[in-house]
Parts: sequence; C-alpha cells; structure tokens
Amino acid sequence: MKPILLLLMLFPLLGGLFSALFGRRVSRWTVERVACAGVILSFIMALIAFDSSGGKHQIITFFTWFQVADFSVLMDVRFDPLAAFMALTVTFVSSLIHIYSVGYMKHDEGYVRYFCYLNLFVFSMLVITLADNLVFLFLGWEGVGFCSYGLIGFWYKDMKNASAGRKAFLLTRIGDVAFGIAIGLFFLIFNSLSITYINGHADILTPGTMTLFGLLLLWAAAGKSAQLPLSVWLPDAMAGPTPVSALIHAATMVTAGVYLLMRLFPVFSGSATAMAFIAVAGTLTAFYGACAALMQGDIKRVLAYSTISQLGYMFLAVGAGNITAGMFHLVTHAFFKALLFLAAGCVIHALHEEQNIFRMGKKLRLALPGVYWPFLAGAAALSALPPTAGFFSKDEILISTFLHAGIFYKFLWFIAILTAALTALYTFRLFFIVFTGESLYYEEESEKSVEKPPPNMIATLWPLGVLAIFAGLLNLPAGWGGGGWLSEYFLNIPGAAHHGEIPHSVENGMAIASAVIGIFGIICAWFLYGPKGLLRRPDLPGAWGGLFDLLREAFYLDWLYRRYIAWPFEKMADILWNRVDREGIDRGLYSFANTFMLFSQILREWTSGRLSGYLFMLFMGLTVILCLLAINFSIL
Amino acid sequence: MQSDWIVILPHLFLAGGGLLIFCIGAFWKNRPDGTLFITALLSAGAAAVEALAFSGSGTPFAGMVSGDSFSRFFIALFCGISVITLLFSRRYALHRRFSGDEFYGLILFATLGMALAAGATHWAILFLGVELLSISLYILIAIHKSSQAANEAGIKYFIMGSAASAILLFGIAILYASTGEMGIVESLNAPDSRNPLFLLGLGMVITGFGFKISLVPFHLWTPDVYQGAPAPVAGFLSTGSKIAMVAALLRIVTGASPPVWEVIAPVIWTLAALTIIVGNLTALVQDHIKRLLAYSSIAQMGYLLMALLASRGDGAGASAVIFYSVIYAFMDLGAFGAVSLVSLGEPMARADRDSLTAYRGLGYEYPFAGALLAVSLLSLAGLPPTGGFIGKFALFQAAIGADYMAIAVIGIIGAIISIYYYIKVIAVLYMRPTRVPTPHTFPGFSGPVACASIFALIVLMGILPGSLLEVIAVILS
Amino acid sequence: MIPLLLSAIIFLPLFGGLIVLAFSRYPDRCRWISLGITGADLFLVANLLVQFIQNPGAITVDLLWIETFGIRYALALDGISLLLILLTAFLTLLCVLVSWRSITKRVAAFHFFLLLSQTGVIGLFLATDLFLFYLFWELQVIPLFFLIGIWGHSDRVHAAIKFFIFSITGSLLMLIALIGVVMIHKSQTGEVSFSIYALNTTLLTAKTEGWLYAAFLLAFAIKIPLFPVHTWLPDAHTEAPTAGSVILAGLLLKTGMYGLFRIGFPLFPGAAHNSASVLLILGFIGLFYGAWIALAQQDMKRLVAYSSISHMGLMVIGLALWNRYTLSGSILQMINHGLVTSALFILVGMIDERIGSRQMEKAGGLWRKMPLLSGFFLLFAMASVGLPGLNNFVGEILILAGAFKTRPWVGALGFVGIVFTLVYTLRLIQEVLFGEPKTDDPYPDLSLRETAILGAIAIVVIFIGLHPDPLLNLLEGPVGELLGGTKNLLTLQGY
Amino acid sequence: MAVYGQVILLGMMLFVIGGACVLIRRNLIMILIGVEIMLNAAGIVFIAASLRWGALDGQAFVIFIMAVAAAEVAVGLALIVYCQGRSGSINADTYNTLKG
Repeated sequence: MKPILLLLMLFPLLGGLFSALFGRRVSRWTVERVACAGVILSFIMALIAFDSSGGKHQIITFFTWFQVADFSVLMDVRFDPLAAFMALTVTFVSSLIHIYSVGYMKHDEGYVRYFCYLNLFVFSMLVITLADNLVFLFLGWEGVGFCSYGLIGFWYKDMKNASAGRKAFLLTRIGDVAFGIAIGLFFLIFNSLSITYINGHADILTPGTMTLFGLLLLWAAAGKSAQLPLSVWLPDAMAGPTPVSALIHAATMVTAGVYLLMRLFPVFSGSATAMAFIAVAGTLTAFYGACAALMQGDIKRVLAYSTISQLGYMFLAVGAGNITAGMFHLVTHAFFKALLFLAAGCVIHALHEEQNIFRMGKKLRLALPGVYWPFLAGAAALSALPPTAGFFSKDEILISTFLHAGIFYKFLWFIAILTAALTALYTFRLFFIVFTGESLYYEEESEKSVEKPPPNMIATLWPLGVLAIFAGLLNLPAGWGGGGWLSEYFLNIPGAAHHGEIPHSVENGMAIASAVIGIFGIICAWFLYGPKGLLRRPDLPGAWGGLFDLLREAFYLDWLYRRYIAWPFEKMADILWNRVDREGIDRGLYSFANTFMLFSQILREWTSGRLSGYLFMLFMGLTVILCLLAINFSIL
Repeated sequence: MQSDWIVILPHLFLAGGGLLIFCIGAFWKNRPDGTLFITALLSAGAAAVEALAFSGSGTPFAGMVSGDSFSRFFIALFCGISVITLLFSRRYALHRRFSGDEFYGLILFATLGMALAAGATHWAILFLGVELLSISLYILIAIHKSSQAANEAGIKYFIMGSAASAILLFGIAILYASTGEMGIVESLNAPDSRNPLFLLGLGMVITGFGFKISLVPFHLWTPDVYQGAPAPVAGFLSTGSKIAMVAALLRIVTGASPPVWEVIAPVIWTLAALTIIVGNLTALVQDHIKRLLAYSSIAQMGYLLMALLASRGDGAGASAVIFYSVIYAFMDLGAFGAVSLVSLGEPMARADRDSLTAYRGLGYEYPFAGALLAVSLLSLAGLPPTGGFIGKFALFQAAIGADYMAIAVIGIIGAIISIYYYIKVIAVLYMRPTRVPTPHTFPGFSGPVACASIFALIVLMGILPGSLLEVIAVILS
Repeated sequence: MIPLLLSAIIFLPLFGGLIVLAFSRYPDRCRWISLGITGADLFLVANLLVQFIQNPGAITVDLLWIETFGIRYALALDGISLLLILLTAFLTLLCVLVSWRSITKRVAAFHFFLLLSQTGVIGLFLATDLFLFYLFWELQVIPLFFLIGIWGHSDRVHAAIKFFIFSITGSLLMLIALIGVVMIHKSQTGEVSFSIYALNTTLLTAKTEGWLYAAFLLAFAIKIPLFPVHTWLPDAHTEAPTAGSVILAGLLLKTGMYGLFRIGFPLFPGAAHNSASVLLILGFIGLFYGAWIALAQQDMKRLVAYSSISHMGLMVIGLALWNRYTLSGSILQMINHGLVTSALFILVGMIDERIGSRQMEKAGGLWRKMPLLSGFFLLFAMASVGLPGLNNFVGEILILAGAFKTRPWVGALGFVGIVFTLVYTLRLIQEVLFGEPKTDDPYPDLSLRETAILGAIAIVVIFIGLHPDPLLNLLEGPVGELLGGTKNLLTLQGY
Repeated sequence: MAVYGQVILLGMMLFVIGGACVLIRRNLIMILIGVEIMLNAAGIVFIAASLRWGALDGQAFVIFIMAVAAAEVAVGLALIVYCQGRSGSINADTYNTLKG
C-alpha cells in the first residue's frame, strides 16, 4: 500500500519537477507527455489504491518532515474512503484536463511553465486530500494557493491577469491565517497534529472550543472555496487559461475548503453554533453566486459565479451535518463543472479567445456539435434536472437541510431551493445565448470564422458528459432503486453519522419539487433569453439598469474590498513610510543628533582666537576651581 | 653617591646630547647632512636604553629626582616619543628650512623637561622640568619662521603658558607656605593640610596642571596652537608634554592623603566630565584636521582624568592611566605624523595640509600615511583591533571598578559622540572623490619607518597588550 | 586537533585577507585567492561539522589572553554556533562570487574587508568570553563600514556613517554594562572573569540587572534591528554593494539575535523574563510595520531591507516566547532568513547590473527576458513568504505554533503577519517579473557563475524546507541548555 | 600674626596685581610684565614661607625662579619682537587668525 500511495503523490510531483528542471531542454512533445503521464499514472495508482484498500482506514507515514520535542510534523497519509474517493476524483478530472490542455495550449510559448504548475497543482491537491498531519496538509494547502497564483496570472504580460493571480493568492491566504491559528490551537490542545488523533479525541473539546474551531475552519475553508466574504478572487481567476479555470473550479483548489471541513468534521460537529454558521455561509453564498451569475456577460464569469454558488451548497451540506451529501455533490460538481469549463474553453478557442456570450449564437451549435451536446449535458446537471447527477446530489443536500432540526434550517432550505430555480435560470440563459439565436454583433461576423478545436479537446468532453448524467448512480437514493453506495462506503468516516431512514414522502416530494423548479427555471430562461428572448441583451434599460449593475458587479463586493480594505491598506503603507518612518522616526533621530551639532557650534564660538579671552578663562577656571575646593571644604 | 649619577644618566644623555648639538651647530659649519639628526636620535635612544637597562636605587639628590621604575619607564616613553617626532620631522624640517641645531637640540631639552617633570618628587624639580619643557616648546612651536600661523601659535602658547606657569608656581609657593614641605608627596600628606591657604595652593597647582594637559576650561589655546604649530611639533606637544604632566599628576593623586583626596576628587571629577563633554562636542564641527585632533586630544585627556580618579586603591586605575598614556602617545603621534607626511609636498611648504577637503581620497593617494591616519583615528575612537580599544577598555574598567559609574556613563556618551568625527575623517580619506593629486615628494626613509613602527605598535597593543600591562604592573608594585 | 580547527576557521580569512592585500595590483589573483580562502574555510567548517556529528558535545578552547584583565581567548562550539558559522562561511563564499564582475575598483581592499568581516562574525559566534565577544562584535562593524562606504551606491558615505554610528552607540553602552557585570562579579567573588559561564552566576539586584540588561538589549536591538532603532538598516542596505547587503542581512543582523539569546537572556534571566512582553510588542511592531512599509517602496533593495525588519520581528517574537519550539524556530529562522534574504539581495543586484536601476518602475516584464533569473526570483520570494516546502516555513511554523504553547494570542497575531508578508512580496514579483518589458534591450540571462550562486542557495533552501531535521537535531541540545540554564536561574531568583 | 603672614599677603597682592595686569592689558609686553610680577610674587611667598619654616629650600627656589624667569623673558621677548616685526602689532588680540 505504501509504495502505491507514495507513487500516487509522487507522479505529479515528478512530472512538475521534470518540467521545471529539464522542460527547456527537451521537446514540447516530451514535456506534454510527461505532464500527462504524471497525472494519468497517478490516477491509475489511485484506482489501485482504491481497489486494494477496500474502504478501510489506513495511516501510513512516509517519513518525518521535522520534529521539535512533541511538535512532530510527519509526511504521512490517511487513506480512508473519503480520501480515496477524493483522490480518484481529483486525479481523474485532472487527467482529462491535462489531456485537454495539450490541445488548448498548442500555440502558447509558456507551455513548460504551464505544465509544471499544472502538475504541481495536482500534487498539492493530492497532499490536501491524503495528508494526515495538519502541517503536511498545510503544505498542499499553500501549494495550491501558489500554483493557482502562477496559473491565474499565467499570461503575465497583461498586468490585469497578474493582479488576478495575486488577488487569489492573497485572499486565500487570508483564509489560511485561520487555518494556521487552528493548527496552533490543535497543537496546544491535543499536542498532536494528526487528523486521526484529533478526530479521535475530539470529544474532549468543550462546545465553546468546538465553535471556535468551527469558525476558524470555516474562515479557512471560505478562503480556499471562495465563500462569502472571501469570494471575490474566484471570478477574477478567470484570467488564467480556461483549462486552469476548469482545474481550479472543478476538482482542485476550491473543493479543498469543503474537503477540509469534511476531514475535520468531528472537531466542530458538536457545536450547533458552528454548524449553523457554516450552513448560513453556504446558503448565502449559494444565493449570492446564483444572483451574480444571472447577469454576467462573460461565459467564464457565469461559470465562476455558478461555482461559488454550488460550493455554497456543499457548505450547506456540511452545515446540515451530512458530509456524504457534500462529498457527493463535490464529485458530481467536479464532473459537470469541469465539463462546462472545458466546453466553454472549446467555444472560446473556436472563436479566437472570444468570451463575450453575446457574440456567440447558433453558429456554434452548427459548427461544434461535439461541444454542444456535452455542454447541454453539463447544463442539465448544473440545473439539477432529473435524472442527471446534479439532481441527485443537490437533492440530498436539500433533504438533509429540510430534515435538520430547527426552523432555522427550514428557512435555509427555502433559500436553497430558491437558488435552485435561479441556477436553472442562469444556466440555461447561458446555454441559450451561447448556442441559440443570432449573435448581437453582426458586423464582425464575417471576420471571425469558427475554428474547430483539436480532437483531443473535444474528446475529453464526452466522458465527462457521460459522468455528468450518470454519476448520480453512485448514491442513488433508495426510492430510486439505488443502494446508496456512497453512503455505505462513507459509513466509517468520522462524523459521517448515518442519518437514519428518510421518510419516503419527503424524499419524493423533494424530488418532485426540485424537478419542477428546475424545469420552471428553464422555461423562464427560454422566454427571457431564448432566440427571441425578452432580455437577450447585454444591459437593461431604465429602472432595471441599477439592479442589473448590482447583480453584474456581484453586489459591489469587489469594489467594497478595494475601497475599504485595499485602498486604506496601501494608503496606510504610504503614511507609515513617509510620515512615520521617514519624517517621524528617522528625522527625529536626526534632529536629536543635530542638537549635538548645535551645541558644537555654540562651543566653537568659545575658542574665539583672542588671547585676552583665553587668559580670562584661565583665571575664571582658577576661580571656579577655588570655589569648588571651598565648597568641598566647607561641606566636608 | 655613584648610584645617584646612574639614576640621572638618562637625563645627562639628553642634556649632553642637546648641548652637543648646539655646539656642533655653532662650530662645525660644513658638517655632513644629517649629523644633528643622528646625534639627536642617538642621544634619545641612549637615554631610553639607559633608563630601561640600569636600575638605580632610591631617590638621589636629596630625594629630588625619583629613580624608581615608574619614572624610568616614562623616560623611556618620552625618548620614544622624541625619537618618533624626530623621524617624522626629518624631511618635514628640511623642506621648511628649520632643520638647524636649535630644532634638534630643543627637542632633546624638551624631552629632558618631560623626564624631570614625570620623575620629580620635589616641587622644584617639577617646576624646573615643566619650565624647561615649556620654554623649549615656545620656540619649537614658532620654529617655522615663515609661517604666520606658527608665529601666532607660538605667541599664544607663550603668553598662556607663562601665565599658567606663574599660577602653578604661586600654587607651589602657597603649598610650601602652608605645609613647609617641598617634597610633592610630603606636602600633600602634611598633618596641617586642611586650611584655606593649603586649598588655595592646591587649586592653583591644579589649575597649572589643568592648563598643561588642556583640561576644560583651560583648553582654549590647544586647537589654535596645534593648528599653527608644525605637525610633528604639534604631535610632540600633544603627547609628550601632556603625558609628562599626567605622570606627575598620577604621583600627586596616588600620593595625596585621604582627606586631601576627598577635597580634590570632586574637582577632578568635574574637570574630567567637562573635558570629555566639551572636547568631544566641539570636535564635531571642526573641518580642519589639526584642530579636530586638538579637540580630540582634549577629550582623550578627559578619559585619562576619569581613570586618574580611580587610580587610588588597587592600582587598576593607575595601570590603566599608564597604559592608555602609552597608547595615546603612539596614536596621537601617528595621527600628527601622518599629517606631516602628507603635508610634505604642500605648495610653498608653508602650512600643513589641514582643511578636511584637502584629505578627500587621500587614502589612495598616500596609501601608507592614509592607513596610518585611519588606524590612529580608529584607535583614538577606541575601536578594535587597535591599542586604543584595549586602552579605553582599561580606563572604563578602572572607573567602573572604583564605582565612578556616572562619569563612566558620561565618558561613554562622549565616546559615542566622538565616533562621528573620527569616522567622518576616515570617510573623507577613503570614500570621497579624490581631489587633483599633488606631486609626491620623496618622503625619505625616516618618515615611513616611524609610520610603520607606530602602525605595528598600535595593532600589536590591540592584540597582545599583555606584556605591556605586565610591565606596568611591575612598575606600579 | 579540533580546538585548533576552531581558531583556524576564525583566522584563516583574516590571514587570507592580508595575503590578498599583498596582491593588490592583480585584481584577478585577488578574486581567486579570496575564493580559495573562503572555499577552504567552508571546507574546514564542513570538516568540523562532520567531526561534530560523529562526536557531539561541546568543543571548547580556553587560553589566557590578557592576564591583567582576566580576559581569556575562550571559544566554544555547539550546534547553534556550528550552524551559524556554516552559514557565514557559505555566504562569504557566495559574496566573493557575487562580486566577481561587479567589483572592479580596489579589488584587493574589497576582499580584505570581506574576509575581515568573516573573521569578525565567525569569531563572534564562537566566543564565550564576553570581552572576546565584544571585540568581534565591534570588529565586524568596521569592514562593513568600508564595504558600504567605498563600494556602495550614490549616497554611500552617509549610509555608512549612519550605520556605524548606530552600531557603535549600542555597542559602547553594552561595553559599559559589560564592564559593570564583570565588576559586580568581581566584588562578589573577588575574581575578574569575562566568561559567560562564570558571569551568569552573578547575583544582581533587580534594578541593576534591569539597567545592565537594557544596555545590552539596546546594542542587540540596534543590530537586529528592532523598531524604533531600525532606520539605519534600509539606508545601509540600499547603498551597500550586493556583497555588503548579503553580509549585512545574512550575518550581521543575526549577530544581534545571537547576542540576545546567548548573552542577554542567560546573563540577565530576570530582566529578560520581565522584558518578554516588551520584546513581543517590539517584535510585532517590527513584523507588521516592516511589512507594511515594504509595500510602499519603489526601490527593490529598500523593500527587501524592510522585509528583513519584518522577518527579524518574527524571530524576536520567537525568542521572547522562550520555549523549545519557538527558540528552535527562531534560530532556524536566522539561518533561513540569512539564505533567502541574501538570495533576494543578490538577485536585486543582478537585476541592477542589467537594467541599471533598482527602481521597480524601471523593471517589469523580466520574466520574458530572463526566465532563469525570474524563476529563481520567484522561488526565493516564495521562500520568503513562507511557502511550505521551502525553508522559511519550517522556522515560521515552529515559532507560530510553538507560540500557542505559551501565549496563544501571539501565535494568532503572528499568523496574521504572514498575510502582510505576502502583500508586499507579491507586489515585488508582479512589478519586477510581470507585465510588459519596459525596454527592448536584450538582457542576458544568468551566467554560469550566477546560476551556480543562486542554485547553491536554492538547493539549501529546498533542502531545509523538506528535511530540516538534521539542523533541528543540532539545535536541540543547545536550546535545551539555554532553556534549562535560564530556568534554573529564574527559580533561583524566585520567579 | 607673624611677619611671614604679612609677607605672604604682600606676595598675594603682588600676584593679584600681576594677574590683573595680564588680564586687563592687551599689550604683549605688558602681559609679559604681568607674568613676571606673578612669578616674583611667588618668589616673595617662598621667601616668606622659608621664614616661617625656618628652612632654606624656599629661598633656594627663588634663585631658580629668577633663572627661569630670565629664560622665559628672553624667549618671550624674542618671540614678541619677531612677531611685531612681521605683523607690526603688539596687541595680543590682533593675533586671532587661528580660531573656531
């Protein structure tokens, strides 16, 4: 088992190192193949490991990273069903994205850097997935942040792209602060950094501490998973190449936050407050993302906000105490979101880096049927149409929320289901505008012909399309004749308590409700954004314009950050530098030194050069000495 | 009786050498070049060897001159100082045309004066030594006749010096009047030492000493005279004459009876503090190197005085004073010597190279003289690995060890201030763009020899001060 | 044999420097000789390391030096010293290489001062006699003064003098306090000794201890440098030649830290104990203030200089917490910071050589022109922000996580600091490497020599990042001794 | 009060007069004369003291003082004359090019 897991992690790392060290000396062909091989081999290892572990928990230590007394940081892995499943998903989706990238980056000069980052990204994600030691996990956690920084800002010549990368790194690191503090507290309380140990002894925690941990981990996860209020980096992360967006949004990076919450679930699950916070954060983010996605004009930004929204659902699942549902949605989302992004990438590629959806139209459907159908599958899954994968996973979350004790959760459920309608609406708005009707900009039509993407790009869409539709089989509810395989598989995960029997009425009712709502959303989308839709335009006139702007700018969150955090921060830096450091401290020290100079100037006048003055001082001095002696004499 | 003469043999060598030089100067007109120089060197050297080699016993001549190892050590030191001064001034004097018998003879007589002052156990000898020294110096300072500044310096030193001598003398007279003792130590231990008359005398004596070692507020002449005097003479003046007085003061301080000491100590404390502060502060804005060195030497005397305070008791203070005197002699001689070396080629051979702007980049123009100046300054600033560092350390250790914490702190603050002006000069030497180079003059051999030996001594004292300290321990025991 | 080796390691550079001076007419020979000398010294240190690992235990030298003052030539080697002199030897070697092309004037003198500073720093890290320590402490300042003042940039004299005055101010006050301790010790035991081991048994009243410690602390704080006596550092760094910056950041700042935990804390445990809060606050101010100001910089060197202040702040925090984890972390971080910051200074120097400016606005888009240099730049920048897997992370996590054991809020606040670090570092990367190139001039990418320099540092950086255990093992014993020593004394004093 | 007391007093008065002369006069020659008066005042005190202590060494000292004073005056006058020749002034305060 040990070598398999080691190889599982090492293959992408070696691929990345190969590119970094030798990438410039070997041919492009080699670099591409090595990079893909790294991930695919890793996927194979994941399969083998998954197969041979048989759902058991294993903790394997590779070696000691460092150790000071009982602060021992090991490079070890905890291979349990959760990790196994996650590893499979990550490596599988990443493999496809790697293959896709070979086509997508065909004409880019920076391919070495690209594949290096991409491999390292996968490696870091695998570390997060498998690590048992929290500091080791942190290695992956930060590694993901760094790689995303490099990839988002991949086309660095445009400062905007570079800034987007920087923003991603910074905001996720703001989240990392909480993670770091949590690590410190774990060490303080448990004297251990092992997830297994901590989960095993979580019962010694008081509710208050649990709440604290819950909030810290929530904040940490919010950074990585782009939840409110740390969500603003994700839409900008579209600046990177599209496969990168797919990678970040689907399988890696953003899911890390949710995954962390699932991994450390026992630590905070005992605190109702923490759970409520997580649920609320998830719900609000889901709603927020869906609203924002509704008015975007950039194909990738729509998908980005949709990711934020879908991640909100996963948080809601965790908050509702059902991490199986969360994981289920994570996986299905990985499939259909990767699919959507990759398909969007094909579209963009075909239109020569055109991302404005209003410049697209039915010509795409006609030219690219191989993209059109998978995209439709993905859209259906995202809109949770039965019987796609998204339908089942989202349904499970809704049911858990609904069944969770407390009226509060009913309210969350209501928002969640409202969001589901919005999801269908924006998804099919996107679909209709991109693939049906005419482009809004006729004049440039002639200049741009649609270029067919290379076959390996299109080819990767199909397996994902199939999975987007059929992945629901993994955890088909009993009512649909399924055995809930995933639930069984996750049975032993700490904290994944079995939720007892779900009443059939609820199950059926919920299924019907979501189906109806989804279909309703699609119908609305058809009337509003179809080929002859009412709102099929990039902006809205009159009074609605304000609302439109509000949604398009995602409630001005970005602007608020810039105005109230970034700007004052920079201003303060300037003040500290110029006013405090230079004019305050440094000049203060100088004036202190200058007082000596002043004294010196005064004393200099004493030496006037005139003999009479000197003689006078000679006798003055004599007098003073005599006085001193006299005083001493009289005192003694 | 015979041992008496052995004890004063070094003095006789010096006096005889001086007289011989005068005779040669007067009667041997077509002597070979360098005769006077060699004679002076030999006399000083012989005196030094004599002082170190032979040990006389007791205090000869009715206890007027001390033959103890203390005074012999200082005689050797003064001879060393005069030898180095001679070496530095050989070319310098030739260029400025004052290389006659009076220069060499007076150097020897001044050295004799120092020897007498430092070795005196009797007020009369002390006074005679001081006067011999002073009168020689009046002439030496003004010896460069074509220099206006040298004249002015000579006049200033003469007027101030003679007034101070008069005060010193009157002080001695009063002391004698109040105690009836002419022996230095005896007069300070007289049973009836606590009357106003005695204190009056004491105050005047201190004033006289204060003038000679240029303590604040008697320091005002110092920068003017150093600036005007020829550089080697200024070096001689700032080291030899001061150290002679410090040595005499050391006798007074260690010899005074406790009640007398109680009266004197606060005065010395005040003078030391004032000297350290004023000397260092005033040096900050100086832009002429000789004036700067003058103020620096004033401040250095403050440090010595600080350790003098501590020199009663276990001997750490006295040891530190003597040790630092030696180091100080070499580093100040080094600094002034470097000035005289780089001033050799000055146009008109009138003034010395004095303005700091004239020292820009000089470290590259004159690598050896520049290095000597830099090392001397570093040593004066008390930075390792120079003797000045060990010396300063010894001074402060003595002061703190004797519980004079306050003055030690004042001293350290002064030292911090002083770093600036020393470093400023070094920065000028090495870090400022070079001015138009002047044509080099052949420096002769004597200057570089002195240069190298001082350099070696300063560094050696910084690394291995142990042997000198042991010698000092021996002479103090 | 080993004791002799210690002295050889200290004085080999000094003698080498004198030899170099003799060849002042042949610049190339000077370079080769210094390279040989530093290489030999590094070899000797490596040799020492091997012997030390095979046969651990303190290695000491103790000879009488100046009998009158009870001053001894006393050296001791333990894990901490060993690591630090290893760093010193390594960095000085790199300094010689870095200056190979950039120093063309007065080459011999340059190398002499470089080697002299090596002697000073190594001696300081080994000395156990306070006088000897002080001697080396001041000795290291002088060569650097010349290095900055002679071979620096436009405002070099001013910066050099400022640096010198700051350093000496602190050290002279320390001298007074040092003598004070010795004298108190003498009055108690009747024996004059400068040995750290003898002096830390001195019994001091709280007030005296406070004053003496304050003087020591000031000297160390200026070197570290702590807020608000840090203002010499940015100037010195900005004006110094690359090698000077490397010595300054890599070694000199470390001597302040070293003094604080080797001398300040053991000698005055009570006062140090009481000062912990002050140190923590100053450390935090340094951490945030330095990072914040770094963000406002246009000059790359100045930015890195302020980042140094920030990093040193964190180390001081680790020191002030004084427990096993934070202390190990701080000491390890000294090594890490020495490596990474030196690398950054070297890189800025290389960029300066190519584009003729250290202003960020003149740089930009360098990735396109110099991918290799940029790759290294990114690597070291990431090490500097504490990316796990690179060396700084290990030190930082030890300090921060260890902080939770003593004062959790410190750890929590410390983690906030890492965001501040990231902000300015990312700005630096972005302005320098990204964007469109500002000019069309082709800049040559790294030469073989430059690659070797950076590659060597990079290997060490990654090695420590992934496998710091050997280093931490070396630290374990001495750290335990430091902790145990002060603990005993504290109990003795009734804390 | 014995005689010696009055003689000492005389010496002091002379010293003060000499000092005042040194302090107040600007003429170099007059300053020199003031110094001479001070030296002689010391001589008088010595004589008085040797009167008091019944010892001769004070009186012997006076002879030394005379010799020293003579030497000093010789040198001093030579200096002053030379300076006067160069700069045409014997006012002490005209010699103030060296200052600061």
